[in-house]
Amino acid sequence: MTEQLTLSRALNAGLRRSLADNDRVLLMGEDIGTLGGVFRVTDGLKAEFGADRVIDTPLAEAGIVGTAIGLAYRGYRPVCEIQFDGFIYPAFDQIVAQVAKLHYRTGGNLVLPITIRVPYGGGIGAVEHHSESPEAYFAHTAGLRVVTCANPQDAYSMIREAVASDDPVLFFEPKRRYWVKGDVDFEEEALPLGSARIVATGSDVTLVAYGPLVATALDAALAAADDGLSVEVIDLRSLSPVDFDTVEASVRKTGRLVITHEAAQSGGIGAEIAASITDRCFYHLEAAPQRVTGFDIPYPPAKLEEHFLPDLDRILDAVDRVMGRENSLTGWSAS
Amino acid sequence: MTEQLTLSRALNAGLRRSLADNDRVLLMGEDIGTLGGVFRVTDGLKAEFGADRVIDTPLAEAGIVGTAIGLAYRGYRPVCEIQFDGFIYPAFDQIVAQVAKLHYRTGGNLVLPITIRVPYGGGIGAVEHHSESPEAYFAHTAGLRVVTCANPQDAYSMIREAVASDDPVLFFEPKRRYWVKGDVDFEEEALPLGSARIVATGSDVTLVAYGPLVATALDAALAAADDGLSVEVIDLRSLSPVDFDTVEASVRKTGRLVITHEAAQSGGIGAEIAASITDRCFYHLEAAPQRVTGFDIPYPPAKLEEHFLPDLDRILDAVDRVMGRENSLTGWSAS
Amino acid sequence: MSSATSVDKSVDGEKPELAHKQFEEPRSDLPGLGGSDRGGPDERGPEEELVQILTPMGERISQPVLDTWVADVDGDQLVSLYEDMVVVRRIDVEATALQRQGELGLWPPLLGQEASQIGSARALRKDDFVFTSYRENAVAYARGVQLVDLVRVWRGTAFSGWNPFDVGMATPQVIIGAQTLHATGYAIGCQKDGVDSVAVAYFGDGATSQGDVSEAMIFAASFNAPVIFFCQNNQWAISEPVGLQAVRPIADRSPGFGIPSMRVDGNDVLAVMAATRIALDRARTGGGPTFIEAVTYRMGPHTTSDDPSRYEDGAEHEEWAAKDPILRLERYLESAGILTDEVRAAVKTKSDEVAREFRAECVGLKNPEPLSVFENVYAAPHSGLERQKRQYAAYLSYVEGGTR
Amino acid sequence: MSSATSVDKSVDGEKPELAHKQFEEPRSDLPGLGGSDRGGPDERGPEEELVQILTPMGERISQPVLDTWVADVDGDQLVSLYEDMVVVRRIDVEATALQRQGELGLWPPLLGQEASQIGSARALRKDDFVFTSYRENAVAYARGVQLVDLVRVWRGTAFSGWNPFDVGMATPQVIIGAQTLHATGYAIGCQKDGVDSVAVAYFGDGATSQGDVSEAMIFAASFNAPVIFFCQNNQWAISEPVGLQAVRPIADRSPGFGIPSMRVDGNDVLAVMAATRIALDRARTGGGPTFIEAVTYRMGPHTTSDDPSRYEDGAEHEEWAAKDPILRLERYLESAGILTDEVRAAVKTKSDEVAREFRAECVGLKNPEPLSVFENVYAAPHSGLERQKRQYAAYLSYVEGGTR
Ligand SMILES: Cc1ncc(C[n+]2csc(CCOP(=O)(O)OP(=O)(O)O)c2C)c(N)n1
Ligand SMILES: Cc1ncc(C[n+]2csc(CCOP(=O)(O)OP(=O)(O)O)c2C)c(N)n1
Ligand SMILES: [Mg+2]
Ligand SMILES: [Mg+2]
Repeated sequence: MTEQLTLSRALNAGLRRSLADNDRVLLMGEDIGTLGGVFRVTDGLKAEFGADRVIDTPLAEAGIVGTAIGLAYRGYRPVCEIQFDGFIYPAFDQIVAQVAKLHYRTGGNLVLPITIRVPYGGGIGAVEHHSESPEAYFAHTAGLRVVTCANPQDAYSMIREAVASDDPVLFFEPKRRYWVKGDVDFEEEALPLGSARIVATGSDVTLVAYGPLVATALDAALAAADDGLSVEVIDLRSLSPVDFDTVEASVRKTGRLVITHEAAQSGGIGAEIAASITDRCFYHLEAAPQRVTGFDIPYPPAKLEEHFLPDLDRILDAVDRVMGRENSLTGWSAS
Repeated sequence: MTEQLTLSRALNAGLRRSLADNDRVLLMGEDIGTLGGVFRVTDGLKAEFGADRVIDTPLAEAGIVGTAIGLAYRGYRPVCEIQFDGFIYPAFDQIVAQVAKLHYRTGGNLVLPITIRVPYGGGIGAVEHHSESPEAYFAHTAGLRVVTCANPQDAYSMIREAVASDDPVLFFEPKRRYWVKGDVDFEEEALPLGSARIVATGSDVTLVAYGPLVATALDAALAAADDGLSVEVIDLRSLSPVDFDTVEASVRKTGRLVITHEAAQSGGIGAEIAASITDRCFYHLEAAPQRVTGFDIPYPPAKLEEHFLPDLDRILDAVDRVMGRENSLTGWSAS
Repeated sequence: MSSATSVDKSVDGEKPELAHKQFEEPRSDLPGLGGSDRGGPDERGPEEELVQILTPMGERISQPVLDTWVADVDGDQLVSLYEDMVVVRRIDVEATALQRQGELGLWPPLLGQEASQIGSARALRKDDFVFTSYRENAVAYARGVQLVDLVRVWRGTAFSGWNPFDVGMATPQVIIGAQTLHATGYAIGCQKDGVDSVAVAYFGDGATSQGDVSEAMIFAASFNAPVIFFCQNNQWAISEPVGLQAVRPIADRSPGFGIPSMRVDGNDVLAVMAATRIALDRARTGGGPTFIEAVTYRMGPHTTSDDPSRYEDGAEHEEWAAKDPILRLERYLESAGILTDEVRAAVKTKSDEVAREFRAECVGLKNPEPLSVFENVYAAPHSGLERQKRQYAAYLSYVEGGTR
Repeated sequence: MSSATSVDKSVDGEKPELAHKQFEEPRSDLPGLGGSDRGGPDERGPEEELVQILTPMGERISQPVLDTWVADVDGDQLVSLYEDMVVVRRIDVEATALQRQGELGLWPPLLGQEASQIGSARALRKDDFVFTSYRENAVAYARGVQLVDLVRVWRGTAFSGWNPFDVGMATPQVIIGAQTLHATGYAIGCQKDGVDSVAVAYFGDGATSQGDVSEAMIFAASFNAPVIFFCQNNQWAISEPVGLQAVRPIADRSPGFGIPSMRVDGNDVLAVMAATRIALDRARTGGGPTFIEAVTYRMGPHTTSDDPSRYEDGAEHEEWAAKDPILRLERYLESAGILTDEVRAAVKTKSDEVAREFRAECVGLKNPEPLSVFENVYAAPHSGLERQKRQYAAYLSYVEGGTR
């Protein structure tokens, strides 16, 4: 059965299904119950499944994740909502020192099927701490899986896979895409959680994006086509593990790689992809991989966010760079 | 005046000098006063400068960093000790959302001359959470400076520069090098905080290391010399900013790059260096940059740490790889 | 009426002797199991035992401990407090309208919390320093923040409306509870500097659940820091009622950390002011930290993005409307013959003027320069960032050059 | 004497009616400023008002509330408790020696805390679940952890000595305070499952400063979770005295969160057991969380790496030596005629055996396989890690192959 849903409603449907399928699944977080979450992702679920399974918690992120760990000890599968990206840091210790390490620490005896949902990214004109992209911190943390969806179908399928995973999953939701609609096939055979997807095929350049920027990348591919360039767009979907086999195969074909994300450039996901693909495809690369990312600055005030966020023009400029065409750096020291 | 000191005593001397030079400098942390710190880095400083300036705090890392921010508002220059690497995460929110961003947030009106000292890294046979290398988290965080010393002279000079910096500095101390002695010239003209140093010149391969692995890298360079290879070793010293000009100049000369660190490979400092140097030196590279790092696993139990930590042999194997010599991956799929 | 607006907003008032008795410890007479209250959950209603001087009906009642602390508050000062409350409510209404009209991205209304904010902030001295959350626009106003500076953050032109050191107030803190540690650190600094300035942390009822707030109390107690923990319990943390954060009155929490507390009617501007003055006096004279729970109500939505109809109970809302902080002061001033037509008119004129100026300056705010995103990340140049800035500058001129 | 060792270690004892009175709330008679204790720092000494049944001299005193909760503890059980305490002290001494001999990397001695740990752990049922810090080796012993499993972590052959689900006890937590949230979550799970199992969090006095511990109390109170917060106040957090973490007795903190507390003599095994049983009964019967402060003393160094002579006061140490938990039980058992020569000999034999076995198994522990570092990072395969494992395996055989 297929239905047109916003990404937010698709997540809602995926969570509903997860709650229905397994009575050990619990949702917990701030304002997720009666209010249904500030983005309404959990709308109606408390009414349907009861306050015992859709739990409004005290206002403390370490508390949410820390008690989720205790619930996992008792065989529960908690799905924690962090209200906004910038509020995950108080839970960092519980995530990085506990959630990520306890399976290892207990010699595999404890499984931690904990999903941590994080609305993330900018582009919604928000105030401070509401537009962050903290995914690289978690992708650098062994023991976690890190995924992000870019469309309603994946939102529905991936949240179910995340909840069903026996490993802890950081589930990043591109908040500026919450209201974008798309078809959702509730019975679709989902791709495995750790896999990327080629969302546009091409032969000149491989363009890697994830989450909020997949749509921008697709727009860029269309615009490049007008310029006679064939751009292959990969929706990464998983940031730990990264599906390097898919990216590698594409770059072996195109010889050129552009990566885009909103997070700061230094030490971002783009660095890992550039480094790993350079290692895997050194003799196939026609140009150095280019990154189009947020700058190494705190996310700026709303009226300046367009000067932080990668957009179509900045992506095309990088495409021009890997193609050896005229670009904003031409004339700059060859670097 | 030059003296032979351990790295730990050199830090002690640098902190003493900083306290003497500026009465707004304060030290704060767990067990740093009467005990002098679990590594004795602050030994004797409470006796010398008083409990008012060398402050034993309650056992709460967020509290330490958060109150340091308030002290910065009043013009103090707090130097916080985090007892071990693995205990920095409870302070992550105060560091990443506050210390890193408040200068930006206040339009530059508030300066945060806060130094956060972190004994880090493995190799001492310690229990869990006592051998971590969390530097990549902070290098990915705009607004922070991240540095690490590798020898007593730098320990002395760099801690003074860090304390004197008007920007917040994460100061990583290679704990397994605390007891290694070296000459310290107390009047040495120090390199600027953001600069790397070439510690061995060479022409075949550039080997980048920092903190605990600089000594290992130098050993590797010596061993390689026996094999007829000339390895240039760079002590990075600063992880934010990275002194890419120095690394670039070296790689333009050698055409080959190996990077080593203890932190997990995915998203580590090595990824950023490989990506940036590939971008800057694409046409000079003879081989893909190689990383020799910790694995993407939680730091293992002490009896297994040798199977996590980069060592001389693993570094030489990577040198063989970039030289196109026989190596552990020869015969593997060319990737 | 100039006297209504010329009162020194940072007057510290007289200092009658602190009735330390109020912090005395009751003892249990139960054998062996601890002398202080080691009890469990509490059955008292949210309003039981509130300290109050002005009833909702505007009667001034006698509260011996507090009275002495506001004995100096004369008619002019009362009018000035009244004016401030009216003006900040007007600003709040105007800002909400500006948000509806697309001029602001967001606004967190303080409707209903005017007495808590004005009563406390007006008790402070210029050299005190305030660390607030995001809802304390009335505190900012009382600290002397310029009108236009109140909206920069919410319009999205800056993260900081003002220079904290100009007004003795940090800019809004969005990370719940984080500022309580900053205030504590600041207070420790005051102590070290040998000055009698005081740091004040404002935060909400929801914030009390964050570990940072407990840690702040621990540091404050250990170092006997001159800090006031001022909690506006407005009964809600977005959609969550205070009962989810605390099963006992919030004011019961700090004593266990060694910090005495007061629980005041947060809609009673005089009680709030008196309690704040008691706490300030303790802090200035080496008495250490104090916790104040100002019991009030968030009469508006959490922010302009919120829809309280999804969770709020209409009857509770009505009940609190009857306890409006401005109304009760108005009634009192009327009965005391202070609120003359002349005063009323002056206050109206003032708030009209403020609203006009506020709106005009808000809509007049220009967007900052693109390259300013790179400013003030660091105090000294950072080579990595400098490179990004150069490249982006080149990009901007390239794009403007029309090549792309 | 087999009866000394055959007593069921998880016996729950009889359940005399809970004297709820002890949690009743004292009220202040101060006008207007709150009914419960809103007082400040406390002047009481660390030992004032400790609940005690056995004095340091081994006299059994009457404590009506507690007595009923240990009325069932007969001579055999007393001997069994005594034996456990002697044995865990022996293990502790042996482990310290093993560390000195290079067989262990580190050891955190529990010397002096035997009564706190044995008294509480022996009150638990098998289906209860314990979340401890790193010093609770006696708790582990009482939970039935195998001797060899006590040292794996400290020898560095594993991060986990045992399977938590085999013994109802999580493996040691090094991040101070973190486990209190895990215990609270576990307790919420018990509640949801409709079982009357209880979660117990052990932590130190220093831990109470961590935000996590306060958050755990908040969650526990809000959800009325069946969890016991068992704080061993051993007066030190490495070199920091408890006074730096808390200016009032630690047991005074939880009531403000809505969690009743007890402050017991942590060197009195019977008082500790009684208090734990009271708390367990509350938890099992829907009464929610309880906080127990067991006041004791860390007689050894923080760990074998520590040098307490740098900070500890010899006189204080002497004072506490006189309150030794084993000595006092020994005196009592002697005076009651229970500690016969036969019993004494049996206990000695047992502890000798344990020590021998402990040492032998410790030194016999083999290092794990190199490639096991890659196991159990994830429950399902992770492509990135699989690749690293393959490459490292290739590297190891390459190196073994002698090519390098
Ligand atoms: C660390 C953190 N978590 C969550 C949020 C999201 N959030 C913003 S306001 C709020 C409720 C705060 O309630 P309270 O402390 O009572 O203050 P009030 O809004 O009532 O003034 C929440 C959960 C946040 N800003 N920071
Ligand atoms: C988050 C964290 N910070 C610091 C440490 C270092 N540390 C280990 S034990 C300890 C003292 C703990 O004292 P307490 O809680 O009283 O327990 P005790 O050692 O006395 O049993 C400290 C500071 C740690 N393990 N974790
Ligand atoms: Mg509130
Ligand atoms: Mg202790």
